[in-house]
Amino acid sequence: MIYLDNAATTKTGQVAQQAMVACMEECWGNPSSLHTPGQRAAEVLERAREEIASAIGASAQEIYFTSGGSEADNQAIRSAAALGRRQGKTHLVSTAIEHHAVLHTLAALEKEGFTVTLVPVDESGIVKVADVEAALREDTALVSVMFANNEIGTLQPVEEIGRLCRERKIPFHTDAVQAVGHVPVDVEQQNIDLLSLSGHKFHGPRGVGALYVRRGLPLFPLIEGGAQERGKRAGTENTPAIVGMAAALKEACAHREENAARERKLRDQLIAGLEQIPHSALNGDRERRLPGNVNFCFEGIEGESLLLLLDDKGIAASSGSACTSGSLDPSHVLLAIGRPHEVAHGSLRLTLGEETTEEEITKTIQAVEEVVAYLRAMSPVWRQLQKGERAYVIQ
Amino acid sequence: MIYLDNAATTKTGQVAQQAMVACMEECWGNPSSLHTPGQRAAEVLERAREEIASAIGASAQEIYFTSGGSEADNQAIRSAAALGRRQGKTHLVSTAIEHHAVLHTLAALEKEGFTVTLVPVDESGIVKVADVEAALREDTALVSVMFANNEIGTLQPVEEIGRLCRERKIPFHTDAVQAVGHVPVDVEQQNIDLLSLSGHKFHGPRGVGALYVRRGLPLFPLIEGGAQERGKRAGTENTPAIVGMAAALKEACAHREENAARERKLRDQLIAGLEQIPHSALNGDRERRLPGNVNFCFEGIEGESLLLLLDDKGIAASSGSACTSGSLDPSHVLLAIGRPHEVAHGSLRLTLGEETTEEEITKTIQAVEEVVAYLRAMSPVWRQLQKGERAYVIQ
Amino acid sequence: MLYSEKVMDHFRNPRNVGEIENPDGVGEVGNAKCGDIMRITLKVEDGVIADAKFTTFGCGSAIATSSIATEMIMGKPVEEALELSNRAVVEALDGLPTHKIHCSVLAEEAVKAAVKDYYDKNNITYDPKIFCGLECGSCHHHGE
Amino acid sequence: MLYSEKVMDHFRNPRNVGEIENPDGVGEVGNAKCGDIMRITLKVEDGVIADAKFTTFGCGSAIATSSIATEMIMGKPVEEALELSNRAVVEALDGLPTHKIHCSVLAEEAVKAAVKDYYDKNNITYDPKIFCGLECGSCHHHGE
Ligand SMILES: Cc1ncc(COP(=O)(O)O)c(C=O)c1O
Ligand SMILES: Cc1ncc(COP(=O)(O)O)c(C=O)c1O
Repeated sequence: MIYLDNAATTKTGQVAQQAMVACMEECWGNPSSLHTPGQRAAEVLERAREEIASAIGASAQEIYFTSGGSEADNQAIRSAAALGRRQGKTHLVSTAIEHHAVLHTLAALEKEGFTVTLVPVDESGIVKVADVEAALREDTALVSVMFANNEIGTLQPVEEIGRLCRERKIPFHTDAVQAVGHVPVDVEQQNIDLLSLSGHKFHGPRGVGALYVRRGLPLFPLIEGGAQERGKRAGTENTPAIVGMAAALKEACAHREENAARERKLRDQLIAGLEQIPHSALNGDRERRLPGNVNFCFEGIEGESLLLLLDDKGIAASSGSACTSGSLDPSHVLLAIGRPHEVAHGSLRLTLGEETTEEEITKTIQAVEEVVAYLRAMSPVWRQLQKGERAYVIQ
Repeated sequence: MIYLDNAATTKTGQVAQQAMVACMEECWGNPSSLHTPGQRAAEVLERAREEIASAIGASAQEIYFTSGGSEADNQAIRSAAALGRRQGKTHLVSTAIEHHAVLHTLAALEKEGFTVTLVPVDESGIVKVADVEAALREDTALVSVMFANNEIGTLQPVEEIGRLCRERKIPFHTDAVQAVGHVPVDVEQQNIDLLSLSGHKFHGPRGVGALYVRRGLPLFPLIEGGAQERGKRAGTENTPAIVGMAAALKEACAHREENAARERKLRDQLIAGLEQIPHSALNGDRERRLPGNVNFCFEGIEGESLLLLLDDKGIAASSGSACTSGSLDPSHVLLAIGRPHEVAHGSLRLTLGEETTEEEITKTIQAVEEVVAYLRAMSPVWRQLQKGERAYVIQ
Repeated sequence: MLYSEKVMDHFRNPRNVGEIENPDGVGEVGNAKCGDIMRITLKVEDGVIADAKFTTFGCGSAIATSSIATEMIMGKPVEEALELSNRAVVEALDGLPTHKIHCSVLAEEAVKAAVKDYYDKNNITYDPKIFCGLECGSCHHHGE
Repeated sequence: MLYSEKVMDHFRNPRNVGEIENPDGVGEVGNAKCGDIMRITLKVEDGVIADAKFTTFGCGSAIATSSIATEMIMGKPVEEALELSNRAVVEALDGLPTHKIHCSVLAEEAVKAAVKDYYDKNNITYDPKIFCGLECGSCHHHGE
C-alpha cells in the first residue's frame, strides 16, 4: 500500500504509541487526584504541556488540551466571539478556504447575530494581506486565517496578518492543524494569539489536540464541567494521548527540516510527473505550499472514481478533504481558487509523509496516468472536449 | 498501592489496550477516507458502535461518539435546550447532586435565558420521583437526572422518572457515566432518551465517550465542522479509543454480575469496618448504591489531610470528586444530603474495582482508623467536641 | 466498505462501455457542474433493445449504476425498459449509500431519455407524462 | 506533586503539635465551615516566645503552614513574631499552590491573634491597626 493521504491522518508512530502505552501502564491516575498515582499523572501531563508549548514558541500556561483540531477551532472562535460580544464587537473575519471546523462555526455565529467577512484568495490559493486589512472594521472581534490549507497545501501570510491584527488589538487565530510539525511555527514571531493543532497530523494519536491562547487573552469554555485545564476545558484529562502527542511532536520537530527537504523533493517530482498528463493543472501555489502536498485537477473526469481505481492499484489518495466525503458539492477551496464546478469535481490530493519513497512516487505517476486515461475513455465530457463540442477549461 | 479511586478513573485494561494498539497498527486510516485503509477503519468504527449500542439496549444509529462524559453531558443538555427554545420551552429540570458537567452547563443556559429547577434529594441522596413530577411544567424542555452519583454512589429512580417524562413527551437525559458497565443499563426498559457514558470508568481508554440519542429526537452539534458522526459531532473519529472503549465495555458487561457481587460484598465489609470509628457516618443509601462505592464523613477532621496520609500508607482514595480538587468549597452533593459544611469537609470516598481484594479492605479499615485518630488528635475542633464545647453533628 | 461488492464489480468491470454508432436513441442526463453526466445510446430492433452502451462522467456509483442499467434493459422491449426504476437499480446493486441514491435516479433518467429520443426519432406517440421530470436534471437531488 | 517536599515534610512530621497548658497567649482563627481552623498557644518569657504549639483542623497545607509558623516564631521577641508574613511562610515552604495561599494567611493571622491575646492579657498597649483585619476571618479568601 502506497499511503499518500497523510493530510487526512497519519499512522500513529512507534514513539507516540510507546509513550501512550507507558502512560497507560505507569501514569494512568486521574491528574486531578491528590494521591500518588494522580500526581504522577499530573506531572507527565504538565511535562507534555511544556513540550507542546516549546514546539510552537509558547509557554506552558498558554496551552489548553482539547479533543482535536475541530474542538480547538470551535473553542477559539466561539471564545473570541463571546469576548467580542461583551465589547460590542460582532464582526468576524476569515477566509474562503478555511476548514469546515472554522467555516461552520462562523456560520453558526452568523445565525447568532455576528457578521462574517470571508476574504477571498487569489488563484494560487493565498489570501492577500491587503484584502484582510481592507476587511477589518472597528467592530472586528476576531481574524481567523489558517496557517496551511488542508486541501491544496498553501501557506498563508500568517505573520503579516498577525502583525496587522496586533497593531489593531484584534485577536488573531490560526488553524495550524496541517502546519505544526511540518513547517516552522512560532507564535511569538508570527504574532499569533490563538492557534489550533491536532495530534494525528504528525504521527501522534487521534482524538487529542491543543489550543494555544496568548497569556492575557480571556478564554471561555466550550465544554463545561470540572476544573480541568484551569477551568477552561472540562473532562478528565486524556493523559496517555496528550503524552503521545507531545512525544510525536518532539520527534516531528527534531526531524522537521530533513523530512521537509525530502518530501519537497519528492513532491516536486510528483508534480512534474503529473503535469505531463494533458489538461491537468496543479492546484495551489507551487512554492508556498506544504512540503508534502500535491493537488491536481484533471479535466473530464471525476475525483471519486479516480481515487477508487488508484486504491485498486494500491495507492491511498483523496479527492477534496476526507471529512467532506459525505458531501456531493465540489470542494469550496477549489471553487475559491477559481476552478469551475466541473473541473473542481475532478481533483486528486496526494499527501506525502516521511515514509514516502521515490519508487512510490514513480509508481504513483504511472498509476495516475493510466487511471486518468481509462476514465477519460469512458467519460462523455472528455469525448465532447476532444470533439470540440465543449471548451477545455484547463489548457 | 491499594487503589480505591475507581470512580475517578480506572486503569485502562489489557483488553482495551490491545484493541487500541491493534487498531493503531491495522486500522489507522481516517474512517471518512474512501480508500481501503480508510474503509477498514470505518468498518471497525461501525462494529464498535454496534457493540456500545448493544451494551445499553440501543441500536447503532443512536450512538454518537464524543471525547468523554463531559462533552456528552454538554451536548445532550445544550441540544435539548436548543430544541426546547425552538418550541418556546425554556425550563430545565435536574437535581442538586449532578456532576458539574451537567450543573455548569445548566448554569450557562440560565444566563442565556433558561429557567432551571434543581430538585433536591433526600438525606440518603436519592431524588424523589414525586419531587421531579412536581417540578415539571408545560414549558419543560428537558429532565436530566444522573443514573448513579459519582460521589456517594446512589442509584436514582431513572426508570420511573423516564416514564413520567415519556408520558409528557419531555426528553429525558441521564448521565450514566458511573453506571454503565457496573449496573444494568437499558435505554428501552428505563425510558431513557439521552444517555452519556465515558470510556475510562470501566477500564476503557481516556478521552472517549458516547452520547445515546433516541431515534427521532433531534441532536444539534456542540463541535461543528466535518460531517463525522452523521454531521452531529465534527472531528476525525478517534477510532483506536472507540474500539478500545467497545472492547472494555463488552468485557465489563460480560462479567458485570460477578464483579458487582464481589464488590458489593467487599463494599459492605468496608462500610461495616469504618462504621466502627466513632462519630463517622456513611453518606448515601446503604442499598441503592453502586457496588463499588463507599463514602464516609468523619467528624472533626478535614478530607484532604486524611487522603494524603492514606496515600502515605499506600492507599489511593479521594475526598469529594477528583475534578473538584482545585476547589475549596465542600462537596455540593454532601451539602445536598444535609451534611453541614464542617462535616462535609471531612469526607472520604473509597471506590472499589474488580481487582480489590479482601486483604486490601482489611488493611484499609485499619489505616483509616489510624489516620482519623491521628488527625483528630491534632484537631482543635475534635478537642472542642470532646470537651463538650461544641456539639457533635454525627452521633 | 462504502459500496457493496456488486457496486464495486460494476465499477471495476463496467459492462457495455462505449457509444453505439448511429444509435436509434440517445439519452444524456446530469451535468458536469453537479459532477455526474450519463450518456446512454441504444440500438432498437423490432421494438426490442438489441444493444445499449454508456459513457459516464461521475463517481464510482455513477459508473456502476450506468453499467447495471444497460445490462438490465438489454434484450427488453423498450416499454419494459421504461419501467426500469431507480429502486430496481439500487436493489440490483445490493444497495447504495444514501447520499449516492441520486446516481440510480440518474441512471433511470438516462434510460428514459434514450427511449424518449427513440420515440421522437421514430414518431412514436406517447403520453408525455411518462417523461415528466426528465428536464429538471438531478442537481436538486444534491442537497444544494 | 501538588505540594513541595518542604510542605509534605511539615505535613507528615508536624512540629510543635499540641496545646500549651496555661498559655500566655491563644490565637484561634478560621472556621470549620470553611474547612480550616488553626489554634496557636504561646508561652512568653521576658518578651520572647519560649514555646509555641498548634492544633489544626484543615488540609495538608493548613497543617504544614501552622507547623512551620510555630517554628519560625520560636525564640523570637513577640514584636518580631508579629512581623511574620504569609509570604515568608510560603517562601519557607518552597511555595504553595495558588488556591492554598489562604492557608499561609491563616497561619499569619493565628500568630497575630495569639500575640494580641498575650498583649491584652498583660495590658500591653499597642496600635490596634496592626491587628486590623483579624476579625474578618478568612472565608472571603475561599473564592466564595
Ligand atoms: C457522573 C459523571 N459525569 C460526568 C463525568 C465526566 O466524564 P469525563 O471525565 O469522561 O468527561 C464523570 C467523571 O469524570 C462523572 O463521574
Ligand atoms: C486544517 C484543519 N483544521 C482542522 C482539522 C480538524 O482536526 P481534527 O480532525 O483533529 O478535529 C483538520 C483535519 O481534520 C484540518 O486539516
